[in-house]
Amino acid sequence: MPSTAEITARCQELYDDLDFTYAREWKAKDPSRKVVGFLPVYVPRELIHAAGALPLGIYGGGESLEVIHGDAYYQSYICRIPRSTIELGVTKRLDFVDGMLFPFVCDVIRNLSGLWKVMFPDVMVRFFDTPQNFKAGVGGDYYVHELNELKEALEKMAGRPISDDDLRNSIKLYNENRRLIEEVYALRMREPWKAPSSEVYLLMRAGTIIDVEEHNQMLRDYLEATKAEDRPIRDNARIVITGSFCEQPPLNLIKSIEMAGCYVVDDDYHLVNRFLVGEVPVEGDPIRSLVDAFLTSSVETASKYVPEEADKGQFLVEQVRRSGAEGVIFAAPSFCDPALLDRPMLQHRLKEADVPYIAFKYAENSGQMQPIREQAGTFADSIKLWSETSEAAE
Amino acid sequence: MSAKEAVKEPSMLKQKEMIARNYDLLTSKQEHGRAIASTFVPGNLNELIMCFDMLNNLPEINAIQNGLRRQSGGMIMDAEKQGHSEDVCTYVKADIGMMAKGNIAPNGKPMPNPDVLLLSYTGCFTFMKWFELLREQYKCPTVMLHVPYEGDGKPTKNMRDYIVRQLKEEVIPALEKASGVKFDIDKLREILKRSAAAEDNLVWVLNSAKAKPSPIDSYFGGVYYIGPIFTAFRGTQDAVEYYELLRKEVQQRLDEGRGPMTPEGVELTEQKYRLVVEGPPNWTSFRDFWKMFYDEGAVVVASSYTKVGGMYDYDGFRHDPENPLESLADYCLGCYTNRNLPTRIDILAKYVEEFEADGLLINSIKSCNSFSAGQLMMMREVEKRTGKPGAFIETDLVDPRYFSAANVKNRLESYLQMIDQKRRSKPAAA
Amino acid sequence: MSVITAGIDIGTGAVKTVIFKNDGDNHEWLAKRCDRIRQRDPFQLAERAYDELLEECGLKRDDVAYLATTGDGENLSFHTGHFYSMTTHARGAIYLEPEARAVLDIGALHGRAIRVDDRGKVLTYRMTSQCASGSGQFLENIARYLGIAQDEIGPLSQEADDPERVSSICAVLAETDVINMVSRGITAPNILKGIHISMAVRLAKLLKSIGATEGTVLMTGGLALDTGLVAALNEAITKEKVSVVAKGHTESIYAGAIGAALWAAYRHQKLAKLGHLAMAS
Amino acid sequence: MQTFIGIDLGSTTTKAVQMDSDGNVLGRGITNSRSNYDTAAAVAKQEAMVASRLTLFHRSLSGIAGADTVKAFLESLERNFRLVQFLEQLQDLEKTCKRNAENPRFDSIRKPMAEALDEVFVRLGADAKTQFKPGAERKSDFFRDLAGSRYMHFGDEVAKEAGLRFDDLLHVYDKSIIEVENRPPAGDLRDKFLAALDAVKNEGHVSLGASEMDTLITGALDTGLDETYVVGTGYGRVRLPFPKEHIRSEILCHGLGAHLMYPETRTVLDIGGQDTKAIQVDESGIVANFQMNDRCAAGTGRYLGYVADEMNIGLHELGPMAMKANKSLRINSTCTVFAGAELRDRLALGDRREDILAGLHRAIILRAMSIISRSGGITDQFTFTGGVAKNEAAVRELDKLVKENYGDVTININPNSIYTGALGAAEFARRAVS
Ligand SMILES: Nc1ncnc2c1ncn2[C@@H]1O[C@H](COP(=O)(O)OP(=O)(O)O)[C@@H](O)[C@H]1O
Ligand SMILES: Nc1ncnc2c1ncn2[C@@H]1O[C@H](COP(=O)(O)OP(=O)(O)O)[C@@H](O)[C@H]1O
Ligand code: SF4
Ligand code: SF4
Ligand code: SF4
Repeated sequence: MPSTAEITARCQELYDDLDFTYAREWKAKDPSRKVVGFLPVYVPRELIHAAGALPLGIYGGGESLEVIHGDAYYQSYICRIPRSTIELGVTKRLDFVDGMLFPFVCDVIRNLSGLWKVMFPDVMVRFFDTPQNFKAGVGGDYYVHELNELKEALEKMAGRPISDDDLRNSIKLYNENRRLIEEVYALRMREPWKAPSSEVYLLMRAGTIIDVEEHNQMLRDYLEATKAEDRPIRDNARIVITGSFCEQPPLNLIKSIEMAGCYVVDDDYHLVNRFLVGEVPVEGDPIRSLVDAFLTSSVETASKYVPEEADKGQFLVEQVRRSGAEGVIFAAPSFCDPALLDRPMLQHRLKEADVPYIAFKYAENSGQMQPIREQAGTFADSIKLWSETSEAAE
Repeated sequence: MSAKEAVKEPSMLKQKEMIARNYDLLTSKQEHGRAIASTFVPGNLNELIMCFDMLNNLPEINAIQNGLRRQSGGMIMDAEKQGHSEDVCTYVKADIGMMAKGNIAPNGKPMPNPDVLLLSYTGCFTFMKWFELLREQYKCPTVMLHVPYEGDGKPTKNMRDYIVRQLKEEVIPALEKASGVKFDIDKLREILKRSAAAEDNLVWVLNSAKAKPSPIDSYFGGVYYIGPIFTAFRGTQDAVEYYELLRKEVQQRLDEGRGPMTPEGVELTEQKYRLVVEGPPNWTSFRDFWKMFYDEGAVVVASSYTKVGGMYDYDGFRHDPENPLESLADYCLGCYTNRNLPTRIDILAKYVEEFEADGLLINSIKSCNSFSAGQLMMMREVEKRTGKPGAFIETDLVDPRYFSAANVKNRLESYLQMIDQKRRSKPAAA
Repeated sequence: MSVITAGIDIGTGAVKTVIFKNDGDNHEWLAKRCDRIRQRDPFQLAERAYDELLEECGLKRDDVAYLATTGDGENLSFHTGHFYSMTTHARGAIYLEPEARAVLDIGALHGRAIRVDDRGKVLTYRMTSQCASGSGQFLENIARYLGIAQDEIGPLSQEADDPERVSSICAVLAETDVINMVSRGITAPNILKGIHISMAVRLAKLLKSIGATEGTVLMTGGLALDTGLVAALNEAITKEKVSVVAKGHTESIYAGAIGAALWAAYRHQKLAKLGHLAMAS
Repeated sequence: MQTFIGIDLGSTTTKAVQMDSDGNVLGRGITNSRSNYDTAAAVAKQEAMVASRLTLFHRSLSGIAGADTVKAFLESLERNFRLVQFLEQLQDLEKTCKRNAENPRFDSIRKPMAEALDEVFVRLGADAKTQFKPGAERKSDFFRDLAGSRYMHFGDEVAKEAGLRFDDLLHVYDKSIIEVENRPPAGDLRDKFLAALDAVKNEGHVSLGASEMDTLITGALDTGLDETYVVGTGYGRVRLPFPKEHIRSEILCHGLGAHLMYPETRTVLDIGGQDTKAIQVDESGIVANFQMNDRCAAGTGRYLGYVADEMNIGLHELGPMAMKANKSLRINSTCTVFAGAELRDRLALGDRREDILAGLHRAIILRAMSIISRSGGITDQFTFTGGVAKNEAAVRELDKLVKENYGDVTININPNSIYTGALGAAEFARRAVS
C-alpha cells in the first residue's frame, strides 16, 4: 500500500506537468479516445466521461509557467488564469485536446471561449452556461436543453452516441468520487494534522487530471495511508478558505498559510469535485437527474445567483459551523470580480455569525509569501492568544 | 468644465429637458406615488416598466452623471473604505458610494429607494453582484432575468424560450406586485411601436457618419444620441420626437457638408482621421478626452459603445409589436456585450470597412471585464481583416485615478502620426 | 517572581532589539537598540545586538525566559517563539500609548493599519498592496533627490503653502512626476507636503477601512518620526470626519520589538501554567 | 554648414545627435536628465556639438597627418577638453557647497565644516588631474557621477580626520549638485577648446606645427555649425521649449532611428529608464504598431537601478556579475521598488547574489517579451535599443528567449543604441527642411 508521501509525490508530478503527459498517454492508448479540457468552476464531467472522453481540468499555468505570449492577449488588470491558459494553448501544450469547455464563471472565461474559437478553429469549443433561475420549469427546462446540446456536441466529437446507461454508469462513478472526497475532507476536519492542506490540495487536483476510477482508488489509498501514519499535532488555528474557486493560489501560498499557524479545515479550491452535494440519483432520466442536482443541491459560489437575500452567504456560515472552524480566510485572485464583489456580502454574514475573518489577494504566480505569512500568522496569533477554545487544545 | 458652453441645438435642449424631467419625477415620488424600478442599460426593459406605469432609474446612468460632474472619485473611495476591492468595476463602487452620500440625484434632491430591482442580467457578470449588493441595502424585491450569453454567436430558440418564460413567470408578476398595475399586452404593443420608430431614426443618424465629412461624431457625440433610447425614454413619445429632431439637424449638416460640433463650439469639418472606437469612454475627463481627438482632426465614425443598450444596425433588429415578449427577448440577447468575440470582431471589421475608417481604436476600460477581456486579440483580428492599423489605450469609466491624460495623449498622437506617415509613404495606394 | 524577556524585530530597514523585566502586569524596559541593516546580514546583526545588549544589562542568554522574534525573524535560530508583526505592533503600541485604539505601522516598504482593543488584541487590519506606491522608501528617494536630510523632511513639509499632489500611482513614475514638478518651479516644501498628502490620504483610507473611528492612532515604524506625515495624516483624518488623533512616539520604532517582548512574557506565563515550561527555555 | 539636431529627453538620460545635410552623424552627446529640462537639453546638445567639433578636427586633420597621430591627438584633445570642463564645474560646485554650508543647521560646526570643505576640494582638484591622465579609466562621463563618487571618497576621509559626521558633508553635496547641474552650461566652447589645445601642446605627445594648428583651428573650430532645425522627442518632450511641429513622439523616432542603423529592422525593442517599448516598423522605418508599458514601471531600466543601489555597485557592474551565475532563479515580482526587497529576501534564504541577479535580469526580459508579443511579435531583423541594451546579462537573456520563441532571427545591438531616439529625431529634422 502506498504511503501518503508516495501518493503526494504522484499528485505533485501530475500537478507540475504542464505538458499533460498523463492525458496524452491516456489518449494514445486507444485511437477512439478523446480529451475534453474544461475551466473552472463547474462542468458535468459525467457527460464527458459517458462519451468515452477524459475530462481534463485546466487551471491556468500555475507558478512555474513563464508567460510570454499570454500578456499579448490580456491587459494588466485582468486576472492571470486566462493569460496562462492562452500560453498553454499558444505553446501547443494543449494540442492533443479535442474539445474545450468554458463554463460560466465570469466574463473573462466567457470571453475566453470566443478567443479560443478564433485561435483554435479545429477544436470543439463551447461556452457552457448554467441557469441562474432555479425553478424546474424555467431554469430547469433551459438547462435540460443546454445539456442535450452539449451531449450532441460531445457525441459528434466522439463519433458515438451517449446512451442513458452510459451516463448512469458515469454518474455512479462520480457519486463514488464525491463520497470519497467528502471522506477526505471529513478526515481533515477531524484531524487536520493528519492531512496537511497542501496534500489534500494536490490530491484533489489529481482528480481533475486523471480518470475517475483511478482517482477513486487513489482516494481510498490515501484514506488508508493516513490511518497508518502518525503525525505531530501543532498548535494551529482552524480556518476555512474561500474565494479561490477559479484561478488557483500557488502551492507555496497554501503551504505558507499552514506554516503560519493555520489548519485549513475546508476550502473551495477545486469546486468541480464538490459542486454537486451528495448523490445524484441513478434511476430515471439521467440528464434530468444532473439538472435537478444542480438546481437543488449544489454549492453556493459567487457565480451562482442566490434568489433570496436571506440565504446569501449561509452556505459559508454553515461550512464554518460544520467544520468547527475558528475563522475564515478570504483568499481571492487579484482582479477576480466574482470573488471580490461577493466578498463584502459574505463578510457581513460572518460578522452576524460572529466569525472572525481576514482577506487577501494572490495571483497564481505570486512569489512573495511574506505578506501572506504575516497576515495568516497574525490571524492565527490572535485566535491562539485570545480565543478560549485554543487554550484547551494546548 | 469651465470652458464656454457651445451653442445648443434644439435636440440637445430637448434631451436636457427630458433628463431633468425624469430626475424630477424620480425624486418627487412622495407626491405622485409611482413605483420605481432600477435596472441596467444593457437589457433595459423600459417598455415593460412603462406598462406598469413605473419609473425607471438606471444606476449606470447615475454613475455616468457623477463621473461627468467629477463626483465619482470620492464615491469610489468611499465604497473602497467600506471594504470593496480596488479591483472591481467602478460603476458599482460609484453607485454604492453615492448611496453612502445620501443618494442625491443630479437635481440635488434625494433619490427615493427603488420598489423593485429588475436584475436584467445581460452581457455582464457584474450586474448580478451589483444588485445582490443593492438588495442587501434596500431589502427590496429583486427579480432576476437571466439572459444567456450568445456563446456560439447566435440566439437559439432555447434561449428565447427561457427568457420569455422568465418574463411571464418571474418578471411580470414581480412588476405587477411592485406597482399594483395589471399587465396589459396591448399597452406593451403600443409602446413597442414607438420604440421601433425611434430606433429607425437612430440608425439613420448613426449611418450618416458614412459621409465625408461625417456630420456626427459617433462616439463623443454618439453617447448623447443614444441617451434617450438606452435609458428611461425608449418607447416614449418624447423619444420619438427627439430622434426626429435629431435626424433633421443631422440631415441639414449633411446637406451643407458640415462636420459635428465640438464642445468649444467649433465645427470639426476638416476631418483628417476617421476612426472606429471600441469600448466605453472615460467620463471623468470626458471633455479632455474628446479634445485630444478633435484637436488632431480625428472624428469617430462608428463605435461599439453606442450598441451596448441595443444593437439596431448590425442585424437590423427592431422591437416588434407583433411579438412583444419575444422581441424583448431578442433585444436583450442582441446587446453588444452579450455577443461572442468572433461576432464582435465581425461587427468592428464591418464598421471599419463600411465607414471607410483609418483604423480601430480600442479604449480599454479597467473596470469592465465584459468589454475588455479579449480586446487585444480583437484588435489584431480586425487589423488582419481590414489591413488597417489598430491602437489600444487604457482608461477607466468613472475612476479618475485611472485616467492618465499624458499617457492617452501620447498613444493617440503616436497612433495618428503613424496613420499619417503611412499615408504619406503610399500616396498612390491610398 | 520576575522574568526577563526579549524581543527582536527584524525589519527591512533596521533590526530593533529590546529587553524587559516583567512582574505580572509590571513591565520594566531595561534596554533597547536599533541597528540599520545597510546591506548587512540581519541575522548576524541581530545576534550581535542581542548579545551586546544582554551584556549591557549584565545578563546572560540563560537569564532570558523567552526570546520572541517578530518581523522577518521566523527563522532566527535561537529564538523561543515568533509572533507576527501586526500582533506585536498592536501590543507595543498599547504599551507606548495606552489610549491607542489603532496602529499605523509604516516602514520602508510596507504600511499596515491595525485596530486594537485595550489589551493589545488585533481586531482588524489592512495592509497596503504589493505595489510600492507611497512607501517610505519612495519618500527617502525623493528626499535624496531633492537634497534633503531625513530629519528635515517633516519640518520642511510643514512650511508648504501650496502643496502639489502627485498623480501617478506608481512609486517609480511618481519620481518623474516630482522631477516634473521641480522643473515647473514647485518648491521642495510643496512637493514634500504633496507626497505626504498623497500618503496620508491613502493611510486615512486604510484607517477608515479598518473601522478606526475614535480614540488615538499611534504611528509606529520608521515613518512615525516624520512630523510632516503625522501632520498631513491628521489633516486627512479631519477631512474624513473621523474623530481620531494620530500621534507619533519617540520610541515608535521599537513598537514591534516591545510587543514581542511583552507577548513573550504573556506566553511564558501561560506555558508555565500549563506545565509546558520546558518548551520555553 | 547646416546641421540638424535631434534631442531625446529621456527619464534617465538626455541624448542629442547632430547630423549634416547628407544624413551623416557628426556628433552624439549624452547627459543625465535633471529637473531643468532646458538645461538637460542644452547640455546634451552642447555635448553633441563637442563631439561634432572632434569629428571636424578629425576630418581636417586626416588630410595632413598620419592615422596614429590623428588618433593620439584626438584622444589628448578630448581628454584635456574634458578636464577643462570638469575643473570649471568643480569650481562651481565648490562655491555652491560653501554657500550651502552656511545653513543655520550647521551653525555649531561652522568652522570645521568650512575647513573640511576646503580640504575636500583641494583633494578633488588634485585628483582630477590623475583622473584625466592619459590612459586613466573613468567610471562615467557625467559630472554628477564622477564628482559624486570622488566626493564621497574624500568626504569620508576628511570627515573622519576632522571628527565630523559624514552625513553632514554628504547633505551639503546633495543640495549643491542639484543647483550646479541645473545651471545652464557656462563658458564658450571655443575658449575651452583653445585651452585644451594648449594642454595638448604642453603634454607634448603630439607634435604639430604652427601652420597645421592654424589649419585646424580655421578648419575645425571656426567652421560654423548652424542649428538649422531641431526636433525634440522623449518622454519630456512636451516640456521642451519647442513649437509643436518640432516635437515628434518617441515611438516614431525610435522606429526611424532603428531603421537608419539597421535598414532591415522590422521589430524594435527599447528598454529605457522608465519605459519599455516594442515597435514594429516597415521597410521604410514607418511605425506599423507599438506597445509600451504604462502606469507601472515594473521591469524597466530603473528596476536595475534600484538593484544596483541596493547592492551598492555601479549599473555597469550588474551585467557582468549576473553573467557569473550558475543558474537563474525565478523572480516573480517585477515591481521596481520591491526589487531590492526581493533581492534581500533571497539573500537571506541563502541564494547566491549572481543567481538572483540572473533571475532579475530574466524577469525584466520576460516582461519585455510580453510587450513585444503584444505589439505583434518579432519579425526578422530585431533591434534592441535603449540604455539596458548596454547590459550584457539582459542581452543574453533576450537572445535566449528570442531564439526560443521566434526562431533564428538576427538581433542587432549597436554600441550607440542609446542614441536611437535622438537619431530618429535628427533625421526628422533633416527631412523637415529638405
Ligand atoms: N527620522 C526619520 N524621519 C523620517 N523617516 C524616518 C526617520 N528615521 C527612519 N525613517 C524611515 O523609516 C524607515 C524604516 O522604518 P522601519 O519601521 O524600521 O522599517 P522596517 O521595519 O521595514 O525596517 C526608513 O525607510 C526611513 O524612511
Ligand atoms: N553603462 C550601463 N550599463 C548597464 N546599464 C545601463 C548603463 N547605462 C544605462 N543603463 C540602463 O539604462 C537605463 C536608462 O536607459 P535610457 O535609455 O537612458 O532611458 P531613458 O531614455 O528613459 O532616459 C538605466 O536605468 C539603466 O538600467
Ligand atoms: S479568476 Fe475570477 S475573474 Fe479570473 S477568470 Fe476566474 S472567476 Fe473570472
Ligand atoms: S463590468 Fe462593464 S458592463 Fe458591467 S457594470 Fe461594470 S462597466 Fe458595466
Ligand atoms: S506601479 Fe510602480 S510601485 Fe506599483 S508595482 Fe508597478 S513599479 Fe511597483
